[in-house]
Amino acid sequence: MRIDCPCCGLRDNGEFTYLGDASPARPDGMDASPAAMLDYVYRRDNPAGPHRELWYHGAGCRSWLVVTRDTRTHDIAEVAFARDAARARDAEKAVP
Amino acid sequence: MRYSLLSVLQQAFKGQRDWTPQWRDAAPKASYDVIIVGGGGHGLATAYYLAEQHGIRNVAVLERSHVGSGNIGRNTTIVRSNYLLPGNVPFYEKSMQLWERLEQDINYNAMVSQRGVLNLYHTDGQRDAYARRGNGMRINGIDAELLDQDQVRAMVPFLDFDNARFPIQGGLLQRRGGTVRHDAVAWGYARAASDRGVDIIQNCAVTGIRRENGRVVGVDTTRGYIGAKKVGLAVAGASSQLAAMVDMRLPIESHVLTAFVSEGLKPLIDTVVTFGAGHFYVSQSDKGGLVFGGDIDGYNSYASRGNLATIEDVMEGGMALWPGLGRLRVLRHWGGVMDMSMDGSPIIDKTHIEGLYLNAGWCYGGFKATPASGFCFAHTIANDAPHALNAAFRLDRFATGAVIDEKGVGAQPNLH
Amino acid sequence: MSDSAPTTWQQRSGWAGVTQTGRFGRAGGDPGVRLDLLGRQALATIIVRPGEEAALDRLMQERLGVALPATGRAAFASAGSLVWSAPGQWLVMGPAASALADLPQRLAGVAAVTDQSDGRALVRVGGADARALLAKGVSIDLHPSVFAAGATAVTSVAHINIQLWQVDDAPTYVLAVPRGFAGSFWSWLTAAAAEYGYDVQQVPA
Amino acid sequence: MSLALDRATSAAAPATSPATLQPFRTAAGGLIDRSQPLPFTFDGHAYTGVAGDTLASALLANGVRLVGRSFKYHRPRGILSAGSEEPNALVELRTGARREPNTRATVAELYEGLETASQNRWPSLRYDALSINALAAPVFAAGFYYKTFMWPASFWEKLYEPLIRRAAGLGRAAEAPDPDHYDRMHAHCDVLVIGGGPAGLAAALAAGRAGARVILVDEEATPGGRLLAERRTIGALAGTTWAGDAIGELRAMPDVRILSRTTLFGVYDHGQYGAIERVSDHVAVPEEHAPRQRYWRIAAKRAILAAGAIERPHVFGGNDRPGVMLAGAVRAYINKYGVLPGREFAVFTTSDDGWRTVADAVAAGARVVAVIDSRFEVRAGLTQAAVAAGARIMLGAQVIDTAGRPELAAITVMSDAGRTETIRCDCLAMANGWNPIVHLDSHLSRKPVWDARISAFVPGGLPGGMTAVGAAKGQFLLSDCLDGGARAGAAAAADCGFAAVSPPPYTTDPESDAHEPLWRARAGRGKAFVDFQNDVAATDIELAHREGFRAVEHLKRYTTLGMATDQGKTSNMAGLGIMAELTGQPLPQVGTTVFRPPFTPVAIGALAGHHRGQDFRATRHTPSHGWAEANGAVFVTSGQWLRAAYFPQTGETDWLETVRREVSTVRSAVGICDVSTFGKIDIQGRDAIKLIDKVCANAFASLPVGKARYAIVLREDGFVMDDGTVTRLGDTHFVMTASTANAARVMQHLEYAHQWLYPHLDVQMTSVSEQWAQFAIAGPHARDTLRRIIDPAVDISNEAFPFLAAAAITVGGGIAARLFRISFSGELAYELAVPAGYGDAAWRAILNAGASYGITPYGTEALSVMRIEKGHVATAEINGQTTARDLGLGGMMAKKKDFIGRLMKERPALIEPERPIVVGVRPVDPNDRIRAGSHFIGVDVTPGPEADEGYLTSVAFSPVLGQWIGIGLLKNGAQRHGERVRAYDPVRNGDVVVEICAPCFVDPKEEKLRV
Ligand SMILES: Cc1cc2nc3c(=O)[nH]c(=O)nc-3n(C[C@H](O)[C@H](O)[C@H](O)COP(=O)(O)OP(=O)(O)OC[C@H]3O[C@@H](n4cnc5c(N)ncnc54)[C@H](O)[C@@H]3O)c2cc1C
Ligand SMILES: NC(=O)c1ccc[n+]([C@@H]2O[C@H](COP(=O)([O-])OP(=O)(O)OC[C@H]3O[C@@H](n4cnc5c(N)ncnc54)[C@H](O)[C@@H]3O)[C@@H](O)[C@H]2O)c1
Ligand SMILES: Cc1cc2nc3c(=O)[nH]c(=O)nc-3n(C[C@H](O)[C@H](O)[C@H](O)COP(=O)(O)O)c2cc1C
Ligand SMILES: [Zn+2]
Repeated sequence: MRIDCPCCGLRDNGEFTYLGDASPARPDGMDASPAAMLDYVYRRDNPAGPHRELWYHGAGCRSWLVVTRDTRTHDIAEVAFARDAARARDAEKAVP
Repeated sequence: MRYSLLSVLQQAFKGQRDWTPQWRDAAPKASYDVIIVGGGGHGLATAYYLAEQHGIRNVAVLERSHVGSGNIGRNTTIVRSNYLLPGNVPFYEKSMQLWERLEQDINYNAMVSQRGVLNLYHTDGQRDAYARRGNGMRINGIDAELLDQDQVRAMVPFLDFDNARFPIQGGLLQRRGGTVRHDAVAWGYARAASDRGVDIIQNCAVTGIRRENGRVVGVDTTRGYIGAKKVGLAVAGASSQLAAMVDMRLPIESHVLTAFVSEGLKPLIDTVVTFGAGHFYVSQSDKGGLVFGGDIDGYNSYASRGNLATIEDVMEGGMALWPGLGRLRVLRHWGGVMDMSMDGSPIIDKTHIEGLYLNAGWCYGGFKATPASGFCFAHTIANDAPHALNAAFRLDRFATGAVIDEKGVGAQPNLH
Repeated sequence: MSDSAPTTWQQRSGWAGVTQTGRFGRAGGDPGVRLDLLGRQALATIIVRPGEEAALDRLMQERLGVALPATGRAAFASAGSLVWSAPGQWLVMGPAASALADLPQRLAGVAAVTDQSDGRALVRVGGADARALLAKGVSIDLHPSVFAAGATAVTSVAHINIQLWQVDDAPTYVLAVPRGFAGSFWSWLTAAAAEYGYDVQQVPA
Repeated sequence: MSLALDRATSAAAPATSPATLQPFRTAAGGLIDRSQPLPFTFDGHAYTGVAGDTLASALLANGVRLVGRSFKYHRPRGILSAGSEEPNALVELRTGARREPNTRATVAELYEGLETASQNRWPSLRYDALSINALAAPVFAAGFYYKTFMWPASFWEKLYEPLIRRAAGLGRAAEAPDPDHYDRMHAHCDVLVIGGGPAGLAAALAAGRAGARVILVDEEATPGGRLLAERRTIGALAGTTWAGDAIGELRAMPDVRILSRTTLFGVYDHGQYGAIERVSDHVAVPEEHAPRQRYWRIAAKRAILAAGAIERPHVFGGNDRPGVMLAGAVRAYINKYGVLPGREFAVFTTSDDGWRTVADAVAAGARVVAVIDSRFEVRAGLTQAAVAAGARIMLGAQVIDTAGRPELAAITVMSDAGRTETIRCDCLAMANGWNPIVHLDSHLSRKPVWDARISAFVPGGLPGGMTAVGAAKGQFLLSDCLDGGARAGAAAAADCGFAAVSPPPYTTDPESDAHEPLWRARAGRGKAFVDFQNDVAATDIELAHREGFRAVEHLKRYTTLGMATDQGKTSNMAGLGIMAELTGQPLPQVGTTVFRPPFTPVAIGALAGHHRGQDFRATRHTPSHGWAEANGAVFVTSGQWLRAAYFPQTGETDWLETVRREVSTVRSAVGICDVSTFGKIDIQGRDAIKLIDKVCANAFASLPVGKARYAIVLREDGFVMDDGTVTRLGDTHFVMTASTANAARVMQHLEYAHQWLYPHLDVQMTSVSEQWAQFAIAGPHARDTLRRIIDPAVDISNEAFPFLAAAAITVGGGIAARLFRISFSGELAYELAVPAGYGDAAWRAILNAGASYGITPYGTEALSVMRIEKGHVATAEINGQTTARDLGLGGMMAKKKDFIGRLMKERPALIEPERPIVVGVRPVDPNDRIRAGSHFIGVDVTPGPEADEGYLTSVAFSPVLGQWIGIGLLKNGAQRHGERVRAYDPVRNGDVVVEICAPCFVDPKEEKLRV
C-alpha cells in the first residue's frame, strides 16, 4: 500500500502510523459532557467503504494526514494535511 | 453415522459409499426461536450450546458464504488461557477446558493438540510482566511455568540465543495451550448442531434487522425475510455493519491480520512459540507446514489481504528469532478481517434492543475462545442475562471505565 | 552554534567508534561506491511561524543569498545551505561550527531556530553505484527524471529515519542520520555496498 | 549479453563428451552447452549433466525417472512438468546449513557438484517402507482423520499425532542458521512486464521503444518462454532467434531493466509488486559479497501480465506413474534441453497443440507409438506427422490406466466402444488444454472469469493497473500473443505519457489452439489423481461431494486439493471440473478457490533481508557508550537503546554487589548516569504554553522562566501515557522530556495535538533528543563536582539555583549547555545537557571532576534502585493500565483547565476506592527476597481469584535499608499502611510476607533534595 503524502509523494505505508477515524471531533472545553466524550473516544462507524482516517508520516515529514480510503478496495480518493482539514473543521464549527 | 475407527474401517471396505453430508444444508423456514447470524466458530458453537445445554433447537445459523469461510477458517490455530486480567482469565480457562473434551462432546476429531504455548521474554521488565501473568494464572488454578534461558534452550534449541538483537532470557510456558485444527472446529460444531436440529443456512447474508415496538422480530436476508424471537450476532469482522442496521455504533474497528504457511516439512517444532521482541509466532501443523503470523496491518480494512510492510516485518521477526528459517519457503499468505475492540477484549452481551444480542470484539484472539464464547453467548441468549463467565464482557464497560485492556494501550484498536 | 569560546573538550563525530576508513567489500577494480564521512558542521532546524513565510524567505535571502527552497528541494550556497525538511521547516547548514550563531536573533518572531549540529551524522555517498546502493534501502524513486541534484527527501532506511539530498548529477548524495543510530545505519550501508566495493574517507564538511 | 538462443550453435557434442554418455541426451539441439559437463549427485549416485540443464532435465538425460514420493500414500513419482508448476519432483538441494527442502527439480539449475536427494521416503526412494500407506488408501480417504483417533482422548498428543506428523511433511529443514545473506532492492518503473515469453517481450519492446521505463521479470534463466520450448518461427526467424534479438534490443535501452531468474511472487495495493531474483542459486555458494537472492520491491504505474499458461494433466487411473508427463514439458525437454524423456512415446491429447509433440519427438530421434485424442474428429492435417511417424492414431479414445514398476511401461487405452487395449510406451505426453496464469491478477481480490472458448478461467480484466496479454489472457496463438503484447505495451506506455506506435502485425508459422476439455477420463482400475502432491484422487472429490463439501473452498479444505507446494497449479481445474460434473452445475458457477501470494514459494530469509541477528532492529547508542564499553559496562536493551545497566569493578562478583556500590556511592558521595535516552522536545511559539497545558494533566500556565516541573501526560481515555518534565527556558520557549520508552509516542502525540486538535496554535516543535547528551549528576557532592566543569560565571549555589531551577549555561570554557536541578534519586542532583558531540568529553570531564569525591558512574539498575527507594513510579507502574490516581498522583490533576484525558479518568470504575493504588512493601523478615510480578494475597488466605488484591510492580535491594523493598498496586492500598500481606509468586516458588508502607523509603521529607 502506498499513500501519496501531499509533500513527500507516494510512500510505502510502512512509513506511516495509523490512528483511526478522522470524523469524530473532540468535545473541547470544560463543559464537554462525558457522554459526548465516550462517543468520541470509543464509538466508531467503522464503515465498509470510504473512510476518512488519520495517518502520521512519522518516517517522513511528520505531518498528520487525513486520508480518504475505501476500506474494501484500499482505493485512496484524497490525502490532505490534517492541519488544513482541522482548520476547515474548526472554521465550520465557528459558524453559528 | 457416528464417527469412530470402526465406521471408518467399515466404509473403507464399502468404498466410502455410506457417508452422508456432515450437516444438513438447510433452506430457511419462516421463523425461528433464535437466529444466529454468522456461521463462524462462535455462531456455530452458540447454536450447538443452545440446543445441547438449553434445549432450544428451533435455531438457524445464517451464513452469508459457506460455513467456516470467515476467521475460523483462516487463523493460526493457537489456543491458550494465559491471560492477565481478571475479566478474561476464567472465561478463557473455561474455553480451554471445553477444548479438552471437545472431541468427545461433538464426536469430531478437531485435533486439539496440547503441545504447549511458549511466550518468550527478552528483558527483566518483560519477565516480571510474565511473572505477574503466570502468577495470576496459577491463582486461578491454571498451569503456568516461568522458564529461564536454559529451560527455553532445552525446549527450542534452534532459536537465536547467541547473536540476537534482543537476547532471549526465558519464557512463560503454558503446557496445556496448543493448537486445534481450525476448519474441523467449524465443521464439527456444524455437524453437532445440525444433528441436534439446528438449521445451518449457507449463502444467506443478513441485510437488515427488523424491529417492532423496540424489539427484534426477524431479519431480512438475501434469501428472504426470516422471523425470529431472538437474534444473536456473531459475525466477527462484520460486527459494525450488522450493528449499523439497527443504528448502533460499536467500540470496534475492522482490521486485517495476515497469516502465513510454509511448505510442508518434517517435524521441526513441537510447540507454539511467540517472539517477545518482535511480531512473530509460529507452530507446525500436523501436515507439516509452519503456520505463523505477526501483527495486524494496522489500518481499518474489509479486504482480507495484507501488504508488504507487515509481511516483511513478520519475516524479519521470524529470522531474528529462528535464523534456520532462511531457506524455508512461505507457501501462502492470507488475511482475515477482525473485529478489533477498543480495549482488546470481547463483548458478549444483550444490547439495548430487546431480543438482540451481540458477540463481538474478538480481535486476533477469538479462535481459542470459540467453545466458551458459544457456551456463554448461548447462556446469555437463553436466559436474557450474562453468565458469570462473561459478566465482564459488557457493552457498558467503556462508559463505566471497567475496560479490560490486557496490553495497556488504550482506546486504539490497532494497537491491541 | 554558540560554542565560539575556546575549549579543551574534544568533540566527537557521530561516526566515531563506528566507522573505519579504507577500501572494503568486493576487491579488484574501482570501488563502485565512495563514502565520505563529513565532519561536524553547523546545522539547525528552522520552523516558520504562522504567516511569516515571506518574511523568513526575505531574511534567508539576505543572510545566505538563497531563497527558501520549495517542498522536497534543497538550495546550496557558500554562506550556507537550506534543505526543506517538513511543511514550514528547513534544515539550515553553515560551513563553520559557529556559522549560524546569529540566526535565533535574526529570525526572532519569524521562525523558531533549534540547533541540531550534534544531532546528525552526515555521510556523502558517491561513485558509479551510488544510486543502486541507495535503492537498496530507500523506497523512493531515485531516477534522474524524478530525483535530481537539489532534491531532498525525508524517509527511512533499514528502519532508521533519515534525510537525504542529492548534491550533484554524478549522482552524489548526502545522508543525515540521527546520531544515536549511526552504528546500525553504518552496518546496513556497508552490507549493502559490499558487492560494489567501497572506499571510506573522513572529510571536512 | 551474447545470447546463445540458437539451438544450432549448441548442436553437436564432441564425440568424447560425457554428454554423449547420458543415455537420453539427444545428439544435437537444445539451448544447452554439451561441451560443459556438470557432475552432480542424486541420492548419492553420481551423474553428469551439462550447462543449461535443470536438475530435472539432467536426471531425465540420465534415465532417472523416479524422483520422489507423494505426500500421503508415498507413491512413486517422477517429473510431470518443465517449470515452476511442478507438483511431483521435489528434492532436497545441497547439504548442511544450505540444505533446502522441497525444491522443484524442474527449476533448479544444475551446477558442478550439486548434491541432491529425494525426500519423504525411508529407507530409500525405490523401497520406501511407508509405501504400505498406499495399501491402506481405502481407509485414508479424504478427511478420515476427522472421524477417528478420538479415543482414548489422551492418545492424541502421545501417539496418533506424533505418528501422523512423522509420516506427513515433506523435506527436511537445514539444521543450522542460513549462512547466506539476502539483499533488498527498490525499483520504480512506468511499465512492469511479468513474464518474458513472446507476449511479454513484445510488450516490453513496444513500451521500451516509446521511451517508458520498463522492468521485465522472468522466472527462467533466460527469457523467451514457450519460444524456447517449441519450434516456432516469427517472420523469417526461428522463435529462439527472435527472442534473442528482442532481449538484445531491450538490454540496449537505458531505461529498460531485464530481471531474469526473477519470480514475481505477489501483487500488492497501489502498484506495489514483490519479486525474488535468484542471484546465486545456480552456483554452489554465492560469490563473496553477493547475496543468495535479492528481493525486489517494485512500484509500477502499469503492469502487463504476460506470465503464460499452465498445461493441464489428464485424470485417469495411474496417471501419476513416473513417465507420464505434460506434453508441453516433453517438448520443452526435447527442444530446450536436448533430452528425450523416453524412447517410445504416446500422446494423450484433447487439443491440437498436443499433436505438436509428435513431430518434435520424431525429430529428436524418438518413436511415437500412438496418439490418443478423445475428440472424435480433428482438423485435417493435424495427424500428418503422426501418420508419417507410423504412430497409431486413436480418436475418440482415452487412456484409462498405466503399468510399470514403478516407471511407466505401458498404457491402457479404451476406445469409444469400450474396448481396451494395452500399448507399450515409456513416456506418455498429456495435453488437456492450458490454464492462463490468473494467479497474479487475483492477488488484489479480483475474480477470474470463465472463458468458454478455451474452457478456462482468464483474468477478470477489471480496471486497475494490470492488463493481461498472451497466454495469460487466454490468447494461445503465438501471433495473438505477439500482437496483443505489443498493443498492451504501447497502451501502457501511452498511459504513462509516452507516445507509442504499435508495430505492424507479426507473422508466424501456422498454428491452431482448438481444444475440448476432458475433466476426467473414463474410470479405470488405478487411482486417478487430481492433485498429485497431496494425493487427492477423483474418488476423494466424490467423497467430499457426498459429505456436503461442495463449495469449492470446502472441497479444497476437506480434501486438501490445491494446498500443496504447487498450490494446485496443475490440479485445481480438474477438481473443479469433476465437482461441476457431480453437482450438475456449470463449471464457472463452481468458481475457483482464492489465489494468494506468493506465486511460487519464497524463502523467508529473502523477505527478511538485512534484518536478522544484531541487525533485526536498529540499535541506538548513547553519547557515553564508547566510554562505557571500554570500561566494562554491562548493557541492557531499553527500547531501541542500549544503556549501561551497571559498571562492574574488579573484585565484584555479582551484579547486586556492583549495584549496591553504585547506589551507596551516589547516596554518600556522587555518581553520574547517562540519561540521554529521554525524549527531548523543543517547543517554541506564542501558544506553546497553551499546547503544553492541553497535553499535560497538571497545571503549567504558572511555570516561571528558569523552572522545571514534573509533567504527566494522559491518554484521552484517562490513563497515564507518560511522565516527564517541562522546563521553561524563555517566555515562549520550553523543553519537554519524555521517558525513554515513550519518547517517540509522546512526540507523535504532541504533533497530533498541535496539527489536528489545536491547529490554530502558534507553536513550533522539534525533537532534540539526538542533539543533547544529558547526564544526571547526583549525590551530596554533585554541586562540588559540577562546579569544576561549569564556567566560572555560572552560580549554582542552592540560593541562586534551587531545586527545580533550570538555566542555559556554559561549560568547559564556553560550550553551550543546559542545567536542570532535578532529581530522580532523591539526592542533591542535576541534569546537565551538552551538545551530543561533547557528550563523551563532558562525561569524562565530570568523572574527572568528581574523582576526588569518589564519583561512580551508575547505570539503569542503580537508577532503578534509587527511584524505588524514593517511590517514584516508572514504566513498570506506568504500564498503560494505571491512572494518575492509581499512581498516587491524583492530587496533581489540574481542576480548572481542559486537558486530554480529563473527563475519562473520572469514570466510576476508575475512581472506585477498591481500585489498586500504589504502595510500598518490605518483607517482614529482612532476609526475604521479593520479586516483581508477585501478587498480593492476604496472609491467611487461600490463593484464588477472590483473594487476589494486586501485584508488585518493582523491587530492589535497598542498600540504605539493607533489605529488599518494592512498590506495587494494592486494593485500598492507601488505607493499609502497616498491614501485612503475602507477595505470592508461585511461578518462582516465592511466598513472602510483606508489610505495606508508604511508597517512599528514603528521606521522605525530601531534605537531601534541597540542600
Ligand atoms: C490471520 C488470523 C490469525 C488468527 N489467529 C488466531 C489464533 O492463533 N488464536 C486465536 O485464538 N484467534 C486467532 N484469530 C482470531 C479468530 O480467528 C477470530 O477471533 C474468530 O475466529 C472469530 O470468531 P468466528 O469464528 O465466529 O468468526 P468468523 O469465522 O469470521 O465468523 C463470522 C461469520 O459471519 C459471517 N457473516 C458476516 N456478515 C454476515 C451477514 N451479514 N450475514 C450472514 N453472515 C455474515 C461471515 O461470513 C463469517 O463466516 C486469528 C484471526 C486471523 C484473521
Ligand atoms: N493451445 C496452445 O496452442 C497454446 C496454449 C498456451 C500457450 N501456447 C503458446 O505459448 C506461448 C505463450 O506466450 P506467452 O508470452 O503468453 O507465455 P510464455 O509461456 O511463453 O511466457 C511466459 C513467461 O513468463 C514467465 N513467468 C511466469 N510466471 C512468472 C512469474 N510469476 N514471475 C516471473 N516470470 C514468470 C515464464 O517463465 C515464461 O518465461 C505462445 O507461443 C503460445 O502460442 C500455445
Ligand atoms: C492453520 C492453517 C494451515 C494452512 N495450511 C495450508 C496449507 O498447507 N496449504 C495451503 O495452500 N494453504 C494453507 N492454509 C491457507 C488456506 O489455503 C487459506 O489461505 C486460508 O484458509 C484463508 O482462505 P483464503 O485464502 O481462501 O481467503 C492454511 C490455513 C490455516 C489457517
Ligand atoms: Zn510526508
